[in-house]
Amino acid sequence: MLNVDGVTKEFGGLVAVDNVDLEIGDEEIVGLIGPNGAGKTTLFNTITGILDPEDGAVIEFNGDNLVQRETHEIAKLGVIRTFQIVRVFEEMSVLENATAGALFGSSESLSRSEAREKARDALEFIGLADQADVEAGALPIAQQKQLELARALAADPQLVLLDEIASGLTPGEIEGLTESIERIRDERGISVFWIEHIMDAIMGVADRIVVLHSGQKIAENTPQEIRNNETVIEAYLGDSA
Amino acid sequence: MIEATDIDTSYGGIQVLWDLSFSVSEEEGVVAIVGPNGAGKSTLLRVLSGIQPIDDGELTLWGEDIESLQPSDVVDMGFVHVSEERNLFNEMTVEENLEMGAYKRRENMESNMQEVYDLFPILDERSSQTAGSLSGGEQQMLAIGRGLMAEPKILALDEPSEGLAPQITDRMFEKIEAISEDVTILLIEQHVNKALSLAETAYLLENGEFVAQDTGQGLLESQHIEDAYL
Amino acid sequence: MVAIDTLIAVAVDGLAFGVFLALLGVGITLVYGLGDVLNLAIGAFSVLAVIFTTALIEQGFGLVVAMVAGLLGVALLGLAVDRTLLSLVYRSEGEERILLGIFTTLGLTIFIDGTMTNFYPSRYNLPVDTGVFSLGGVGVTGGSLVIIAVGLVAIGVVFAFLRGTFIGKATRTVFQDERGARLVGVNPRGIRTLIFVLSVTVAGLAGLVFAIGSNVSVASGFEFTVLALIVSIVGGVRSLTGAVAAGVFLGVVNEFANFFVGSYVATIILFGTAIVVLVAKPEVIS
Amino acid sequence: MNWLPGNSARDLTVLGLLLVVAPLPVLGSTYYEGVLAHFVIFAMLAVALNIVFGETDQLFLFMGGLAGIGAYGTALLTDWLGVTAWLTLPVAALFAGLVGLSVSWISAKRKFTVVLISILTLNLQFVISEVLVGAREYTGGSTGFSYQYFSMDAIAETVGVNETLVLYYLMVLLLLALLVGYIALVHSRYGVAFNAIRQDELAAASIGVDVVHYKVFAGFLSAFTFGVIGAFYALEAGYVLPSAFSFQTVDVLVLIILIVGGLRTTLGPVVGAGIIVAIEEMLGSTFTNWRTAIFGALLIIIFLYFRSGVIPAVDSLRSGRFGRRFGGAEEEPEDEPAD
Amino acid sequence: IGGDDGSSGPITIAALEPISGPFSAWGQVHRAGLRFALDEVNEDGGVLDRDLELDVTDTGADPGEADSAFRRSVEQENAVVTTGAVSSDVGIRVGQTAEELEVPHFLHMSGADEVISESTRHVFRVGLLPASSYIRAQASAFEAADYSQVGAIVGDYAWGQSARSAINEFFDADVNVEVAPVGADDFKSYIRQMPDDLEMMIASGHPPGSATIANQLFELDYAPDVVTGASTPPQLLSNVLSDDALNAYTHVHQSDPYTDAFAETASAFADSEGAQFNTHTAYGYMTGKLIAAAIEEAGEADPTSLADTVRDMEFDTLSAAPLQYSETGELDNAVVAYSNLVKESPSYYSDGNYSYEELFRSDPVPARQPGE
Ligand SMILES: Nc1ncnc2c1ncn2[C@@H]1O[C@H](COP(=O)(O)OP(=O)(O)OP(=O)(O)O)[C@@H](O)[C@H]1O
Ligand SMILES: Nc1ncnc2c1ncn2[C@@H]1O[C@H](COP(=O)(O)OP(=O)(O)OP(=O)(O)O)[C@@H](O)[C@H]1O
Ligand SMILES: [Mg+2]
Ligand SMILES: [Mg+2]
Repeated sequence: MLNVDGVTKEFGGLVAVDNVDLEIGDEEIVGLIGPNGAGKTTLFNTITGILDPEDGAVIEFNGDNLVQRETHEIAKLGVIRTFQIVRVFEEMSVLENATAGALFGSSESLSRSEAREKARDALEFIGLADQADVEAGALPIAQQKQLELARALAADPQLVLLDEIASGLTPGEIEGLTESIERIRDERGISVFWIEHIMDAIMGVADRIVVLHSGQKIAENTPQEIRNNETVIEAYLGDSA
Repeated sequence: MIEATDIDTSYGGIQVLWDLSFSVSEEEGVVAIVGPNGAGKSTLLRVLSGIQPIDDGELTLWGEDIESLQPSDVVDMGFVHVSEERNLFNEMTVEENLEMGAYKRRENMESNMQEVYDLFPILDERSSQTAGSLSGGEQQMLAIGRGLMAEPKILALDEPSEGLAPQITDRMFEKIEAISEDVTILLIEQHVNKALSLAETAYLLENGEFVAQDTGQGLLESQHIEDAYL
Repeated sequence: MVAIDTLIAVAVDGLAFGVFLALLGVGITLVYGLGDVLNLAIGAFSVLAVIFTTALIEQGFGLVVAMVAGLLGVALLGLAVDRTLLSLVYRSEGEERILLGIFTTLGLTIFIDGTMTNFYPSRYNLPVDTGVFSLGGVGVTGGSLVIIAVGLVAIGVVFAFLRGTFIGKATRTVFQDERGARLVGVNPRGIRTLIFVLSVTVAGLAGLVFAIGSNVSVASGFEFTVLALIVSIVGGVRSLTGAVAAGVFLGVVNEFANFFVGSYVATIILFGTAIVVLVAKPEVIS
Repeated sequence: MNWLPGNSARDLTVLGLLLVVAPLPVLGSTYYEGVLAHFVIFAMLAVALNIVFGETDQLFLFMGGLAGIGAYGTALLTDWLGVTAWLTLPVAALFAGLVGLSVSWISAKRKFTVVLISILTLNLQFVISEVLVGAREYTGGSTGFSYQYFSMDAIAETVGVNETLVLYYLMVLLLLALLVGYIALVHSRYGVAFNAIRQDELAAASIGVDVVHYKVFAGFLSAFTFGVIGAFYALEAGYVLPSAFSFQTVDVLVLIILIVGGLRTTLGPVVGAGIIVAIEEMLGSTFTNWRTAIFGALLIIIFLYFRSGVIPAVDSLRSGRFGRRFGGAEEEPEDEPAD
Repeated sequence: IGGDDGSSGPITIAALEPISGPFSAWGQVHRAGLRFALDEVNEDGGVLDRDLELDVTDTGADPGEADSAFRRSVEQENAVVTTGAVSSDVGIRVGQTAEELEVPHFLHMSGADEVISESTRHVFRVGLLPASSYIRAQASAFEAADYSQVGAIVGDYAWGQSARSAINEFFDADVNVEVAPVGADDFKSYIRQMPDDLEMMIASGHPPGSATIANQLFELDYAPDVVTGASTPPQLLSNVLSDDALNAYTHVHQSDPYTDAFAETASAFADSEGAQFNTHTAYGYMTGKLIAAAIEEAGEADPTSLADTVRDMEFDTLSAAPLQYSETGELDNAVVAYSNLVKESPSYYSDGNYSYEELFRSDPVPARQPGE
């Protein structure tokens, strides 16, 4: 579904993403890990059109080339992301946040009441339904991150990109979140591309893990293999492997 | 030396801390505060650093009443707070951010900066990049580094591992352990196991009240933690 | 054909006007670039400096004493405004603070204009008799040379303070993250006051140098503010070096345009340059 | 009008009735009829500003200029083409709209902040003013010319009232239409998009909101409206001259009206215009010398203490909530240390 | 429309003064003179046993403001007569309003020719001749000097444009005329277009800028014999002009500060107001007295008969020649005087810092015939 080929992104002299290739198939959860500053968020930004990659990059989604497309067009094609530093619409209620996702995300044009239905459905799915009328800015940060996920789901995506959605959660909460993410794949057939530093969260559910280091892809494999990969241990996991 | 007695605080009329009493002094090693999301942990730190006013109760730092102090005095006295929001100076470079960390302690600025760079080598690489363009984890490192620049006697770290890669997290905890010989570390962490195993003293905060206090190890093995986290 | 002498003389006058613009630009950029207050009353402070100075000269004070005292008066007024109005503005944050700053200073400038017209309805200038100087055979106006000298020294002092001193550097922290500033031990309120007073003093000096070559009335205040805004945009809105460069550049452009194509076109060129710069190089601006 | 949401149908009906009977006490005084028309015109300008600034955070400070384009454009086209002003007005307004559209497009593409847009448009305002003064051959320069277009004497004679009154009722109709349009707009998907963009552009784009499109749309719509109103503004004054379309005469006032009335409220612009026009009237005839100073002082007080606007204040009184701010969210007073 | 209810209450005069804005230096003194004149009249028992009352509005020299203030005063305050225009732009606009409402307006300044047209019946000049007559008087006054290097800077508004046509018409020399915006405060680039051996500079076409023009001429090393001013209040000139400029600058006035009547009024004014009564205060004063006399003469406070009466009156006041009017309201046989300002106090006000030294005065200038 997503095919990334030769993506590079430079900031001045710094090569933040260095000639990365990867692919994400249908109904797949792919983890993206790597040291701080490895270029993970930057890669997300190039995929979603927030940053333009350097020349020669190919980012194809179901046959459409995403390079040079605007962020909102990419969203309409079915690629929706969440942010490392949360970006909910703080002054809207939780339900309105999700409704906005449904109204603008899906390619079909919904009436406002249809959109609201869809939004409720997504909140239900993530477990935020009882907070529907709360102002989004008043939620604790961790819940705001989950609201971003619900908003993304309401937009009817085929692929969601999650950036450190589990950070700040307690171990118990992480468990709930990973369950939801598996259900997103299994029940809704949506693929997930997920950046996370909390190994307990990501290792259990990812079908595959991609590792970035200094902008380059240094490994790609199943979680078990990655855990034992010497290079990855040295560059990233350290003793906690 | 910080002593809080029966303090209350609230945001826009909604009370968050309830009659909290608490004290921490120099050379106490690591003091951990754990608790679920929204319990009021960060709020407690804001109160201690004078950023969040108290509605009621008494709070003294090294014998002086908080009412008579500015946040800048608090830093001068030796209590330094690395906030959860990081509060970096986004348009200043990494190096300038660190320099500003030394606003109240300029004598050893150069060597302190070198120590920070040794702890987080990537900051050295990025030293002339603006803080706002750093990656999430790099920003977290910078926030911690800036706190260290102030030569604290008591250093409050609010979720310092958030966004850090596992290896860096490990390194940071090692550093915490090392400096806790001289500096009291007030530590808030979601990595509960890690935090409690380092802590000499630990508190469990729920809904703005301490529900348990023990040694780190003691709390780790207690039923409370079992209930709250697992 | 225009004589080369005339062109040089025009260039010197342009530079002088440019230094005036640069001072205005520095004044407005200081509070906006370092604070979030776009001080729309900045021009009113320039005019007040001239009026204070003229009033003192009428009382029999010497020119220099009167100028210094005039600036001091403006600084004190700036202090009062900072402690009262701006304290209220600073209670809010972010975008709201920016808007509140705009509106409050707009009200302030209307208030100052409305009040001062009653007492000082005339036009005012400073009696600096400088005549014409010969500069390598070219006659240039002495007033312009005085303006250039005074202005450059003042700008130099401001820069030395901001770049060369720790406190100067620390001013930036407050405006980027106020809470962050407090967490490292900076007292934001003091810094804000310092910068505001500094900015209105610089603006006051701009008024004084302007009044050496021309004259001002209460109504000039708003024009000055607009000029300050233009300079600050062309210079990059938050950059002091930019403001100085832009001021000098626009001053020279304006003087030549004035000379060759007349005032309307010159004014349009002035505003047009600002627009073109805004549209063409936005990355520098924020 | 039952398709209008909530109480707005009732509110508009009440407002309409009030505006219809408003001239009765001053019937026959062309001065006060003029003041009323002036009030309605400024209310409309504030509604237009509410769309572009209130809804999408683009602070247009060349409202005077855009209105001037509408007024002068209509006059010049009418003179050149020799057709009725009713035909040239849409053309002139369209031109104003396109100017607004370009500004919004550039600002959106370049991701300008509020302050940048306001400075950009302020510059444009001065360019327009300068052109109006400088192009004396066409515009009559600073002296201006008398504005005798859209003659309504036919209607006035048939109904048996004076022209000012006819103009007033026409303006009232236009105002009500604008308000209906505004309500419909903010309750459509456009309203949701505006909200999303205002709160977080990047997040909005990432869920599929075409930020540039919506901003440009708002910019065009408002600028077009300013153009239309500009022509009627000139008609009401009976005369055009550049100073009538200057920043100080139009933009300052409209901005104040909107803030005083309440940003992003339907009735705010009308209430704000009422308050400000009334203050001006009172000051104009009582405190001649101190009028400007008092006006300035009032502004400061209003901005600092009533910045949420009258309508939001009344609403929160009704619902028992206090302390709302500009954006309508709960106030979080950043406690300032007393130093 | 408008006017008086015939009661015995005070009679209202609307003063539409530019108390703020580019002409504020004018508005402030005109108003003071006007007010003083009315105080005198009222102390003497008023007119027709009624007091005269002022309804002052600050127009900021804005035509729109002036127009609406005019209407308000007439409709709401029952003003029977109006005065105050200084800027020609304002004069043109209130002139139209005066005709529409049929309530007379007395111009303090507003000398653009277009202010008065053939059909004008309710507008009267007081302090300033129309530009064409004014420049014509100037041309004849300096004819003898036979200057060949003459320059002019005119303001880009109605008065300046009128002045410009008149300069081209009445000056023999080839005058280099530059047009500058009304709000301009720097004229160096215009001055540099002038010949080096400039003998005469006509700054009359740019009232707000005339003093600056004079200063900057000398600053740029020009040394004209004479810089003709516009009708600019002397208190402004004495503040602003440098010493060189003061010597060359001619203050132009239609009030006559050299008469006993002037000195007498000026000392009374000094006693009651503690300020110097000058040539411009006099315009306000003359207007007030003229209006009072006309109401007295008309026997009723009615706008139309007031206008009719003024047209037929000859009124001797502080002006260099008695005020008398043509059918359209142009001054007839007015005399324009030219003085230097000197920095010493006048006999009637010891705290003052300027007085006048007459250079010469024109012959009586016949009324301009509009449309010519
Ligand atoms: N706008 C920018 N200008 C300059 N450098 C940048 C910019 N944005 C990112 N960088 C740099 O690019 C590198 C990659 O950043 P990125 O945010 O992609 O890292 P990341 O892998 O997401 O890290 P983390 O896990 O810490 O979030 C970092 O070193 C960062 O400093
Ligand atoms: N600025 C604020 N305005 C209003 N409410 C706030 C504010 N900051 C925090 N709160 C509320 O106060 C409570 C305590 O928040 P606090 O941030 O102290 O919790 P915490 O224990 O640090 O949680 P976390 O683990 O999520 O960081 C929460 O309910 C939170 O929503
Ligand atoms: Mg990242
Ligand atoms: Mg917290």
